[in-house]
Amino acid sequence: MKAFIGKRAISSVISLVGLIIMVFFLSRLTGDPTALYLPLDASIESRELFRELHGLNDSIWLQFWNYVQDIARLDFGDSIRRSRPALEVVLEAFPWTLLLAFITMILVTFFAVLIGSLAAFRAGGVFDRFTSTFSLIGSSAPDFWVAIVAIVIFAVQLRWLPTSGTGTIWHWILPITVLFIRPFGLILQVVRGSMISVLSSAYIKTARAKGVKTRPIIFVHALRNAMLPVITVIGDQAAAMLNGAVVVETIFGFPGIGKLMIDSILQRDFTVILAAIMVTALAIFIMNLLIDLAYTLLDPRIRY
Amino acid sequence: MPEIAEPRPLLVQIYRMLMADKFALCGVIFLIILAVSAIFGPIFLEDAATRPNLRGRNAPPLSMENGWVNFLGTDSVGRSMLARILVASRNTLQISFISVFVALSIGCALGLIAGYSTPRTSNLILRGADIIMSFPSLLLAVIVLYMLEPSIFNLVLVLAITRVPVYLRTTRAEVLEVRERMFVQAAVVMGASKRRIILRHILPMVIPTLITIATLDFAFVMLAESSLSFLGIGIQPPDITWGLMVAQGRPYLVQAWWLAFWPGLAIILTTMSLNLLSIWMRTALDPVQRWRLEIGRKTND
Amino acid sequence: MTNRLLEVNNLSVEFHTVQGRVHAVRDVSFHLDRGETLAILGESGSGKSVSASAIMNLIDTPPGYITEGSIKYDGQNLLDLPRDERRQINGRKIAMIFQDPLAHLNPVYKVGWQISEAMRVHGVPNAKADARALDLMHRVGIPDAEAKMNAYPHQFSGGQRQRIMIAMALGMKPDILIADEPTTALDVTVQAQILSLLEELQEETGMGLLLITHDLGVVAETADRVVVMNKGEIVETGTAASVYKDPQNDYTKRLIAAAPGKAPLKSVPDITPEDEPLLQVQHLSKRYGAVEALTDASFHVMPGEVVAVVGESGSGKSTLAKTLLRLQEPSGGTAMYKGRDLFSLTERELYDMRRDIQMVFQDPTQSLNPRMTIYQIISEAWAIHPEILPKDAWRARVSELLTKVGLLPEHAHRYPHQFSGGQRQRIAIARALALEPKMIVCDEAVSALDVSIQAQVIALLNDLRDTMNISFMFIAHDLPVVRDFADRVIVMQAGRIVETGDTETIFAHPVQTYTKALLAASLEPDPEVQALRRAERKTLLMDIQADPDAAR
Amino acid sequence: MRNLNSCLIGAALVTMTAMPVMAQDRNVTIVLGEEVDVVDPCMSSRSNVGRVILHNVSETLTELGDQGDGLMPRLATAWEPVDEDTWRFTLRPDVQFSDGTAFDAEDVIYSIERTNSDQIVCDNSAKYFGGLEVSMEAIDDLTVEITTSPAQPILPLLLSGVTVVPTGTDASAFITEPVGTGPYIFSEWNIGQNIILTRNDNYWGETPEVESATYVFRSDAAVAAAMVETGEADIVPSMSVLDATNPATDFSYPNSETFFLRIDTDVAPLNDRRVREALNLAIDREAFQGTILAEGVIPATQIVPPSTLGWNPDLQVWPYDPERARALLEEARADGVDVDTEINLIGRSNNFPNVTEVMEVMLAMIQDAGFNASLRMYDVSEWEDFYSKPFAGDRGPQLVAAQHDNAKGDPVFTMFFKYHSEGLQGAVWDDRLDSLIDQATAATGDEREALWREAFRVVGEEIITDIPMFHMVGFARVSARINFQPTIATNSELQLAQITFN
Repeated sequence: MKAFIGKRAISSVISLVGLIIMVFFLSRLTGDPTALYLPLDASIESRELFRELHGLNDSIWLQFWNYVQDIARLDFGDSIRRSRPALEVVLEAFPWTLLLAFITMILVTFFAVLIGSLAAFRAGGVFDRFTSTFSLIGSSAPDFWVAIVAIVIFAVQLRWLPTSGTGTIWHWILPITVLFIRPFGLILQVVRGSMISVLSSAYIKTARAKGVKTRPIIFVHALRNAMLPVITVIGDQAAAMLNGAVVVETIFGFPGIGKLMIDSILQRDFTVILAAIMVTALAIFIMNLLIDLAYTLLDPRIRY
Repeated sequence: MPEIAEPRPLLVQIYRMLMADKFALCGVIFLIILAVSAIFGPIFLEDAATRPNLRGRNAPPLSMENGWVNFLGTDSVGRSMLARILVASRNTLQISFISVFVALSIGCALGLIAGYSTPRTSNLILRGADIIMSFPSLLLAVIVLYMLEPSIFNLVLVLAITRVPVYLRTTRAEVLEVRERMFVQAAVVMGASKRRIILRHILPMVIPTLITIATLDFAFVMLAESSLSFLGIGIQPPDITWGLMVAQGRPYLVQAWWLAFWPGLAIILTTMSLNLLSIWMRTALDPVQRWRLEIGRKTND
Repeated sequence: MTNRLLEVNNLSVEFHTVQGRVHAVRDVSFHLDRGETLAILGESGSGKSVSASAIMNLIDTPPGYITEGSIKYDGQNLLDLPRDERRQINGRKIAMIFQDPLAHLNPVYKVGWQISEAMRVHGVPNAKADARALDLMHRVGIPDAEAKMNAYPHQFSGGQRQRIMIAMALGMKPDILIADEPTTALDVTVQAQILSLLEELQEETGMGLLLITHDLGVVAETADRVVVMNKGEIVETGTAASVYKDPQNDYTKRLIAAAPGKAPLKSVPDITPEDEPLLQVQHLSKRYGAVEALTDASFHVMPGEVVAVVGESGSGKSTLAKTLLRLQEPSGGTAMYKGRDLFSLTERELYDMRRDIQMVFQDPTQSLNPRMTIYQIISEAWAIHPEILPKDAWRARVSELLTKVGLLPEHAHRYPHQFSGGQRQRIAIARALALEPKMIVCDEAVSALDVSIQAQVIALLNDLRDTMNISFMFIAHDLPVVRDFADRVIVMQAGRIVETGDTETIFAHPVQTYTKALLAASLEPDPEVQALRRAERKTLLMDIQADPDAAR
Repeated sequence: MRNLNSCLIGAALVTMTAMPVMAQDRNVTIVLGEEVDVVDPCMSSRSNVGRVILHNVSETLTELGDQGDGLMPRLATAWEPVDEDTWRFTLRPDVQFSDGTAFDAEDVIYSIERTNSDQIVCDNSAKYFGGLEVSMEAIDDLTVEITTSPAQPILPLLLSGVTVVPTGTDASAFITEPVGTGPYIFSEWNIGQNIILTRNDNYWGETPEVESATYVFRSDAAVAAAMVETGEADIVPSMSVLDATNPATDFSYPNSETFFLRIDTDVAPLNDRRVREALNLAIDREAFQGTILAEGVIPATQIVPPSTLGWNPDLQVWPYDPERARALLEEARADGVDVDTEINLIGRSNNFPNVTEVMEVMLAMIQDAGFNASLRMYDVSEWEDFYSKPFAGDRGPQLVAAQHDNAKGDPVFTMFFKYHSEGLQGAVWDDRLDSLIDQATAATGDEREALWREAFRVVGEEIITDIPMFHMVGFARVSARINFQPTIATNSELQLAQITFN
């Protein structure tokens, strides 16, 4: 297991280095941020001063070399826009997204597994068709659209929930609900498919021959086996969410990393972009490790 | 010695199997209508779709008062929603179809290579996929769309690149499984080349799974494109896509819901049609399952 | 309580498929008494397993429906009971074990947990259930049972898994044990052990044993009475001995006739010693990491000769086949074929060699590409080796080959799943023949087939050998089949060749203990003969247990 | 991890502010459209920073009145020119910073130096001191003299944008806890979530009614507007016309922006005056009003609002006359002008609500008049490439849509940047115009006004360098429980002291 983690860490570091090189050079291609930071009528001199101050006049190779040296010292540089350490900016935003993604994925997993299992048990039945259709509709509706409609209904018309923002537990409900829909539809389908094939396997027949009741057959005997393909998808979805629940964070005014990243991209705040990517990539790496760990916990046949 | 008969023509087979699955048939009919409007819509409706009429703006839908063209209402500058949806179907379908197709082709090709070559090559390809997966797709979109132009081609490029890893990983996983199957070994024993094994034996087993993913990806790509428009970096007017229409209609949700509703509905219906079609296709492509569709044929005969 | 445990009367089961109604079981009646062993004998599709499933309420509705009849246990008609009461009978009063215990044990739970669960679901407190599970593990002969309680199914051997299944079934001391092909996938020696374990347990508990099997040998070994089923109907009933000796029904007669291993032993084949061997293998070995799967194997195959390789699972016989066909690379040794070493061929030479040496795999369902038609499967040989046949002749040649293996040319546009197991294996043989090979390696090519089909396929292979002078390397674990077909036999154990000789010598005068044990463990279809052999076997098995080296 | 903690704690304290009900409290919540990610007073010309800091936390020497009452005293009580290039300011006595230190002349000098420091990039520096050499001298504690080179006749006006910080404020980085002399103290900043100001009890002026103000950030205007509707917030200083649906709470105010299309006078066929006139005649400006733009927008004749010095009242709004436009185009064609070259309209996405629709309609109008035209919308940084020099050599005829903001009352920067040959965003190269601008920049009084007026005539009538469209309006939503009148200043500041409760 240790050797496995080591091997995974090495391959992740390779990916991360590749990622940094790509992001560094590609983001430099998106243009000079000077114009974005100074008023439109700023003079040529003050533009020059700005470039000098942020090292934008150096050759791109020198910039890269400086950056690599800084990174080696774990110094991600200062945000151009905020004049504060980029890492600090990122670490302020990241916990929000982490928590948002975590809660959402817990709920998604729970409901998708529950409903998907029940749908699979009576595959082709009314409940199955109903959930399939609705999950498909839900997951093909644009999320910003759903978000606004939800606000109009639940916050403005019914006044049950606050429109947006942070502060209380009520503020989390709408964003989580909107984020919930798409991964739920997807994971539901995977659970259903996986469950259908597991329920037809031989050991389920054994359990029935033993006299095991229906509920434990589904949730004890079948589910653990059916979870293997499911957790892969859960991992992918959680990773996608960590990389940015941009739309939801934007609409609900959530100070998460997705919004930070899109803002930084639009503002060409390179240091923040790079720091954010490093942090999320690290988080995704850890999450993938956890997924692998979950595999070994679920299935004793898998050993690393 | 009795001669072996020629098999039935492919198109006839497809037609009969489609008739057996009414859900899939509905999906196909919808998609055909869509394809026709994508091809001919812009020719006939370009004007109605782009000509503003500020005096007839935000006309409500489901009324024939403003002529059949405006049956679905008009948008914020008085253009027919119906015409716009039909005209936009060309760009939308073009973007999603090409993106998905390109992603599928590249991902599948790389996945086959990764699954059937040396661990070294395989690792290299997988690391590349990792990079793409942890590369925020928005950043990629911004880079490509700024560096180059925010054109349809570049949008396709972005959407395709971000979807490649999905196909790559699926294909590779399937290849690893299929290559151990007995019939592949049987082909090796007969002296089949790697190329033949990959193309004739492994690929046909992988394709149905990929097609299922692809149909779902269609929706994903349409929505991603919409989100890019929402964030202001997607397709730019005067080009129109459903995604852009939804994004543009969003501020009017309260006063004129139809601006965002119809294009959203178009996306949902297309997704569902494709989904039904993919379920049908999975069955039709699998000789073991195909009888389910051929039975219907017998009762019809 | 009377002696009668179970009474099945006029049972009929239908399956509603899209193709219409299929009568899987029609008007079947039988009964089982306390302490009795009843065998239901039949081939695949005979309805024997469906009957058992009906007793256990394991038929999925839809598509399956019990249309008629009654299943009486303890005076009650099970079919009239509410679902939950029915469930409570399962495992407590009537238990069942299955073929392929690996698939029937839940792979992600510890075996101890699975055994005790069978009691917990019927209200036994946890601690008591765990204690009894441990006892049962001991009883069924799992060594180091305390530790093995916490092991998972994949960590056991096939025989041990079946023992665990049995332990699980016996938890509540059921009145009836239904065993559905309990030994089919097991090695012969393990099969013998499992069957005697069942017998012992039956004596201990007095339960009724309902044994479902396709194997006349198993019937001969264990059954008091036998019910023969064919196409969903019972065709014959009687004591095991009387049915074998004096079958009334045609189907039963055919079945008994098809049982292998009854023909007189072949005399020494008429191969002149001065002939050059077709294949000369020397010091072949194959390691997987630290495991030596094949050690220093040397043998030869003459043109037109049938060489059988026998051994139990793990003996290295499949490794031998795969290595010879270059599906994996050897760790050492040579294999001279036509003056060339098979293991040092260039790509191009290997390609040419593929024409000459072909293989027929164990499971035709797996070895035929399900997405290709029969025509495509067979003609692929010529697509790969275009020099054999011009494209315009493919059609004619495919119909010729299909006819040769006993199929119809109009089948060419069907897919593999539309054929039965035996037909699929014929297709696989036709595919091998398409390349006009000099030698065919059959890896357990008939093991998965029903007895009557097995006989037909063997007959086909015999015919090919005679008419086309093809050599066969025939890998099998089933000794009676080998006895009928092979010229020479190679016995393998733990990666080594332990004995070689012509068929007559090996069967009549085995030298090695291992060979003797193998022969002793194989079951005879004749109950009387089998009864004699049983005594013989017991002494031998004791010998082997005393000498662990010989028993690996 | 501070944030994680705070949101967890927040989650725990469900009942605290679950459903904000504003009863008799004197607190207000203000929704800003973009996250305030810096709070340094020297960044206060950024509108969102200004709405928090300017005149609430930090004050300036002078203040531009929003009711047309000119420049008013704030931290300076009086100012006068000493000579051609030097101004003397008399400072308000008995003023304290919120950290307790007294305000004096050194603080003013320090603040201006800090603003111009090359260690930090202050927006205010580039905006107000670009191209100026500044030297300062404290005559006594409450008197300061500022000398500029070249002379800056409108220096007191410029200083209305320069915030004063205490001496010793970190000059090498943006500060995160600004200290000022204003009526409010910067008391809390939960990054990404909110900023809280509380009333400064030691303020030198009148004590305002509002006790504390919470600023939150919502980039979605519809959500922001909904927050006032549900009582979660009190003021949305800037929102979309689309969401301004309730006349009781939604007020429009001139936001000092002027929307126009700049014509590139250097490239054929736009180098022909008739073509430029035809473009102006092709636009039906009335059609926009009250449809996709607000009712209150004012058709523009020049790119500064009428309150600006030198605004030319003689210029007329171009009439909608497609016939005449077509005729002019034909005339030009007859003279050999290549009028069929495709003209590119270049818009900036998200410039203002509905900009896309406006551009699409304008495109259709221009096409109707017989032009061959196309439209492209670009993100701001890319749009900048078209808007600012250096221009691409092979750019083709372009109409670049832009908004221009001049609330300062003097067009000096406008004229130089937009119309001077050397101006960064100028697409007109005319010697006479250049010299007019140079003269006006140096002039004062009536002469200055007359010269600017002439320059606007040249630009708008003689050369026709733009398609002036509208003086725009912004919308603010104000909760019924408070009294706040948005004005042109609301675009850059939001003085809490002006808020009263109903």
